[in-house]
Amino acid sequence: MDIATFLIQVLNGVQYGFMLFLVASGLTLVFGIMGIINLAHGAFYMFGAYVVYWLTDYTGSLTLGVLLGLPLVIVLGLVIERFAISYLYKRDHLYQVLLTYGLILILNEAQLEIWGTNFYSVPKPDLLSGSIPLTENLDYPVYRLFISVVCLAIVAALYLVIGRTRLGMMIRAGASDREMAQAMGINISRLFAIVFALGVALAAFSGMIGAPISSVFPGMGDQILIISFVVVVIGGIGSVKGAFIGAMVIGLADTFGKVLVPEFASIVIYAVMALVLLWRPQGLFGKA
Amino acid sequence: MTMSRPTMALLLAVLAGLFTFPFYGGEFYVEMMAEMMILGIFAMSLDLLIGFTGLISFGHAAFFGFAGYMLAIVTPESEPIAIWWALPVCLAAVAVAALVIGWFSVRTSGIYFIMITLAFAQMMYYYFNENQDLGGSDGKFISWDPMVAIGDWQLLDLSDLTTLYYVCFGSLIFVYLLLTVMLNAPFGQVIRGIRANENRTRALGFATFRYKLVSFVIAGTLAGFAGFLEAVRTDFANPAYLGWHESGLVMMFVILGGMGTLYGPALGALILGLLKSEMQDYIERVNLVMGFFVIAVVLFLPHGVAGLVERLGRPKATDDGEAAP
Amino acid sequence: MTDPIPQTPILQTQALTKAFGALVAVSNVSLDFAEGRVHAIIGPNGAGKTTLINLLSGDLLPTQGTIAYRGEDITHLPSNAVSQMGIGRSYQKTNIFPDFTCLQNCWLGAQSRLNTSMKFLRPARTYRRVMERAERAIEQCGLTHRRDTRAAAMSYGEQRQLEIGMMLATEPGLLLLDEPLAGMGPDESGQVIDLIKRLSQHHTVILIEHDMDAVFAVADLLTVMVNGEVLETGTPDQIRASQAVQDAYLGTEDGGHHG
Amino acid sequence: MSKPTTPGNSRRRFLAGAAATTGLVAASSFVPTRFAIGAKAPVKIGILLPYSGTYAMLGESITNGMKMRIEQAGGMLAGRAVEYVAIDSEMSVPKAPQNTKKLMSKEKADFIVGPVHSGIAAAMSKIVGARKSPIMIVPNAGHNGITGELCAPNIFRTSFSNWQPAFPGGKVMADDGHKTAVTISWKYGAGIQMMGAGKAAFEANGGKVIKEILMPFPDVEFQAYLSEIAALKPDAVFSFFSGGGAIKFVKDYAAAGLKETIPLYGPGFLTEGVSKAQGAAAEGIRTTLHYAANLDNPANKAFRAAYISAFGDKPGPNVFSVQGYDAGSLLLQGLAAVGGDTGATGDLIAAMESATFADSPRGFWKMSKAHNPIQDIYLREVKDGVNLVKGIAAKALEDPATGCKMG
Repeated sequence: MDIATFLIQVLNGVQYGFMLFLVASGLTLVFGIMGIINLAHGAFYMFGAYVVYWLTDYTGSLTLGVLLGLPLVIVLGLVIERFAISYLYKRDHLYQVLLTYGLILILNEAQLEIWGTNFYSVPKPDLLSGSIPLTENLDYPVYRLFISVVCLAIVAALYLVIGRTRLGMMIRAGASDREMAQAMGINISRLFAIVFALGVALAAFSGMIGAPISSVFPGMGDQILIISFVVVVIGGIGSVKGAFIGAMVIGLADTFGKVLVPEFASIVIYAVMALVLLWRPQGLFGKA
Repeated sequence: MTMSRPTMALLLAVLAGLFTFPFYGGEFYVEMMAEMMILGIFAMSLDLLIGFTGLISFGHAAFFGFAGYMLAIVTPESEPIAIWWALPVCLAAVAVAALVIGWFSVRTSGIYFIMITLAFAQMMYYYFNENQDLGGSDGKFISWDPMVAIGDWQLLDLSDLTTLYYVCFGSLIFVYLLLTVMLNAPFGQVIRGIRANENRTRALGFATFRYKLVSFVIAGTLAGFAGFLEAVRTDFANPAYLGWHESGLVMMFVILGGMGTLYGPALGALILGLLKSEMQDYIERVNLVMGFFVIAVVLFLPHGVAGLVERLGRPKATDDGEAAP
Repeated sequence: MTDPIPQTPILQTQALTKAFGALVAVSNVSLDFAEGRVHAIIGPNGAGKTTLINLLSGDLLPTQGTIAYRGEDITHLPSNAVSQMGIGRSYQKTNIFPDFTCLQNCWLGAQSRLNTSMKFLRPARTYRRVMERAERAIEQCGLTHRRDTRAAAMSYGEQRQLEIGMMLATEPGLLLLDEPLAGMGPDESGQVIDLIKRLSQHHTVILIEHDMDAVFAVADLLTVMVNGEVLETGTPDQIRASQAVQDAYLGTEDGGHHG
Repeated sequence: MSKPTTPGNSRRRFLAGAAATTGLVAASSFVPTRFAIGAKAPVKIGILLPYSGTYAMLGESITNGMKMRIEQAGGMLAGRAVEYVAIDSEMSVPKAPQNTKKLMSKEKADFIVGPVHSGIAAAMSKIVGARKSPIMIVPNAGHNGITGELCAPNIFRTSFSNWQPAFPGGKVMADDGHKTAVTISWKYGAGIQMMGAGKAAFEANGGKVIKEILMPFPDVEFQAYLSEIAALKPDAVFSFFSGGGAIKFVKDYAAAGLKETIPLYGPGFLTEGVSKAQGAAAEGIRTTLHYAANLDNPANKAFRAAYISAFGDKPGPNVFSVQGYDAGSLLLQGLAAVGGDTGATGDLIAAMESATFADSPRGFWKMSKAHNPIQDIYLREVKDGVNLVKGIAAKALEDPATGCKMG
C-alpha cells in the first residue's frame, strides 16, 4: 500500500467512524444515563430514515424533511417512554432487552404497514452533491464530508450540553446517583423522558442524515444495531467521548481489516471488541 | 427447587400428554413438538446461566449451532456414523469451545459479559458463514442420521419421526433431571450463591471464577446437545443457527417462561412456538401481535409464564408463610 | 486483659497502604495481631478502618505493603483464598443472600469447607458434616428459631446476626468483624456482645466498632486509626489514658454512638 | 406514498378467483353443505416467502405475480378453486425446516412456492426432494445446487440459476473490449456462484480477473473497497449485490467518480427493481438478466399494464413478479394436463417438465431436464431509471446443472 492509498483508507476509516458515532451516540446516552439497554435503537434509526424520505418527497427538501421530521420522532420517543420504558427503570437488564425487542417487532411491522416493502432513495441537497477529486480516478463525495462535520458538531453540542448546561448537570447527577438526584429536587421521571427522547432523536437523526447515502428499506435498522452496541461497549457505556473513540477504532479497524486481511474482514471488529474488553473489562472510558 | 402441588400436578399432566402425543398429534404437530422440546433443552441450558448463575449470555446459540456443524463434519458422505462416536466427539468439541470462550468471558460481568459473549458468538458465526468448505452461508447437509446400534442390531432409527420424538422427549426429561440433581448438589448451591451475591460467595471461600466457568461449560455443552438433536432432526447445519437472532430467541424463551425454574423456559419455548405457528394461520401481522405479547409479559408477568403458573397454583402466595417485616 | 505484651502474631501487616487515586485510605499501617486476643480498631468515620479490613480479607488488593498470616504471605490472595486460610469476616453493610433461608445462608459457608464443591450428583442436604456445621453456626449466632425463614423476611438485627453466622459456618480461626453492632437496638447489641465474648475464648478477633462501651468491654487491645494512619495501639486502659487519642478522637467525639 | 393495493391479501389464506368466489359465496350461502360436498376441494398452494425485513419487496412481488396469473385464467386451476396459505419466511434458515413441514404435513399443500433465499431453498429442497410430493416451485432463489446436486423430480424453478445471468455478463464484459477486471460481491452463496460464473466467462474470452473481492454479508460499507479498486485501475468491475446493498453500491461507486473511468457490469439484480432508487448513479450500467422492463413482446406489455393497474407502480412490475407470474403459468399448465388431479404426481410432473412459456413476459422459455428455465439472457442498460434491452447476451441458455443425476 503506498502512502496515498494508505491516507485515503485512513480517511475512509475516520469517515465511517463518524457515521458510526452518529448512530451510537444516542445509544450510549440512554444506556449510560438511564441504564436502559435499548435494542429498538436501530428501529428508531430506520424510522428516521423513512420519515425523512416521506417528508422530503412532500417538501422536496432534505433540510425541511429533517426539520419537520425531528419533532415527529421526538414525540414518538416521548410516547414510548411514557407507556413502556418508564416501567423498566428499576428492572433487570433482561427485561429491558425483552421489551425493546418487542418494540422492534412492532416498529418493523408498523413501517411495513405505513410505507410498504419498496426500496426508496433520498436525494442529496444540490449544494452537497458534488465530489472532490482525490486521485486521478477517485473522487470523494462532499456529502460524506458534510456528515463528518455534522458529527463533529454533535460531539461538540453534546459536550456543551452535558458539561455546561443545567440539563447537563441534572443528567450527570442522574447518571451517577438516582436517589441523590431525586433528593436534590431533580424530577427524575421528566429528566429520563427527555434523555430517552434525545436518544431517539439522535438515532432518527442519523437515519435521516444517512438516508441519502444508505437509501431507505425495510429492516435497515437491524443491520446497524449490533455494530452500534459494539461501538458503545468498546468506548465504555455511557461515555460520549468513549463512543467517539470507539467509533473511530471500529471505523479504522473495519476499513483496514477489509483491505489487509480480507478473509477475516467480518471477524475483525468483534475480535477488537473482545480484546478491548479483556484488556479493560469496562471499555476504554467506562467507569468500573 | 420448590414447586407447589398444583404446579406439580399440572406438570405431570403435561408430561402425560407429551408421552402419548404421537398417538393422536398428527405428523406436523409431532414434528413440531420434537422441535419445541429441543428448543426446550436449549432454553433450560441457558437458564442454568441466566436463572441460576446470573450470567446473561447473548451468544448461547454459538454452541447450539456449533454442535450441528460438528455432526456435519464427522458424518461421512458414504455411510452413517455410530452415535457412540458422534455424540461424544461433538459434545467434547462444544465443551472445549465453551471452555475457551468462557475462560475469556467469565471474568467480565453485567452488560460487558452480555457483549463479549455476543462478540465470540459473532466470530464463530462469521467463521462458518464464510467457510466455503462447510457450505458457507448455505450451510452443510448431513447425509446420514447417526446410527444407534450395537453391532448389527439397530436399536433406534433416528430418521423415524416417532422414534425421534421419543428421543427428544427422553432427552428433555434427562436434561431436566440432570440439571435438577446438579442444582441440588453442592455445585448448584454455589452457583445460586454467585447469582445472589458473588462477592459474598467469594468471601465465604469459593473461587467463584471456577464455578462460573464450569457452569458456562456445562450450559454450553447442553446447548450443544440440543443443537446435536436439532441437526439430527433437520439433517442440516447452517450458520444462522449460531447467529444473534437465535441467541435472542432462546433468551426470550427463558425470560418469558420464567427464569430460575428450569421448566419455565421449556414451557416458554413451547408456548411461544405454538402461539406463533397457530397465529400465522389467522393473523396477517403475526410479529405485531408477538411484539405486543412480549411487552405485555414484561409489564404484567415479571416472573414469566412459570410465575403465573405458580401464582395460580397457590393463590395466596407469600414467602413460605413468612410475612415480611 | 492482664498481659499487654503481644505473643506470636497470628496476623501481621507491614507498611500496608491503599490508595484510591489521590485519596490514601490506608497509609503505612504496620500492626501485629496476637493469637487468641480481641483486637479492636477504632477511629472516626473515614479513618480507613473498613478499608483495612477489606485489605486483610482480600476483598481489596493493597497498593503497597504486605500481610502475613501465621508467617505466610497472603498479600495478594483473593478473598476466597484468604477465607480458606481460616480468616472469616462479616460485613458492615449487611451482605447476605436475601432469597435464601437462614439455613441456606449458613449452609453455603459450611459447604465452603468441603475439599471442593465441584460435586454434581449427591444432594447437598445429605452432606451430614456440612449440615452439622451449618446448624452449629445458626445456633451460635442465636437464630435457631429462624432456621427456615427467608433472610429477607428477618428483622435487621437478625440479619446482622446471620451475617456473623455465615462467617462462623466457615469455621475460621481468625474473625474480622466489621461493625457487628451497627444499627442494632440495645437488646440485640447485648446478645452480640455476649456472642463476641464467647467466640473470643476460641478465636482471634479483629473488631471494628463504633460502640465504645462495647469495645472497651470486649477488647484486649485497641488500635486507634485517624486519617488512614495508626495513631496508637494499647490496652483499653492505655488508650483511655492516652492524650493523643483524647485530642484526636475521644475528646472530640464524646466516645459515644455515632456514624 | 400510495400503498400497493393488495399486499394485505397476499398473506391471508383466502379462496382466490373473483369469478369463482362470488359465484361460490352466492350459492353456498343458501346450500352450504351440499355445495361443499359437490364441489371439488380447492388446490392448496403453500407459499414460503419473505414478507418482512429487507427482502419483503421480493416476496410481495412474487406473490402478486403468481396470483395475477391465476386470476387471469379465471382464478381456478383446471376447474378447482385455489387456496393460498402463505408463511412469512422471515429470511430465517433455522425456521425453514419447520415452516416447510408445516406447509407439507399440516396444511397438506399440493404445491409449495418459495423461497427467495438460497439457504432456505437448500433446506427446503432437501426436505421436499426426499419425497414424491408436494411439488416445489422455486420462484427466485438462484442457488445452482437446487437444479444441480439437489435436483429432484418434484422441484421446479421458474427463475434462474445463479450461473445463468452471470455467465453471459462476463462474456459481455470481454466483448466490450475490457482486458482486466475486478469482481466484487458479498461472500455468500449467490455472490460466490455469480462471481465464479462471470469470471469463468470473462477469462474464457481473453480477459483477466486481477482481484476478487468478497465482502462480509450484508455489510454495505464500500468505501475501503472502492479506494482499492481505484488503486488497482482495472478496465471494468463485475459485481453482484441486491436490494439495499445494490442501491448503495451503485450510488457509492458513482459518487467515488469510478463510474466514468471503470464501467460497472454485473448480473441484472444490480439494477433490477432498484434503478429508480439509484437514480442518476445507475445510468448507463450494463447488466445481464432474463428479463427487462421494455422487452418488446405483447405478453410483457400486457403483463406490465395489468400489474400496475392491480398493484400500483411502487415497486411496480419487475423480474420477481415475472418469476411469480410464470410460477402461476406452470401451475396452470401442469394441472390442466391432469385435469386438476393433484394426486397423479407422475403425470403432473411430466406435464410440468414439458411446459412451455410462450406467453411469459420474459419471452419464450421452457424447462430443462433439471427443471430450470432454458431462457434468453438479455443485455440491458439503464436509461432514465429503466433497464432497457440492448440485445440478447445469450440465446436459450441452459444451466450446466452440475451434479444433477436426473433426466
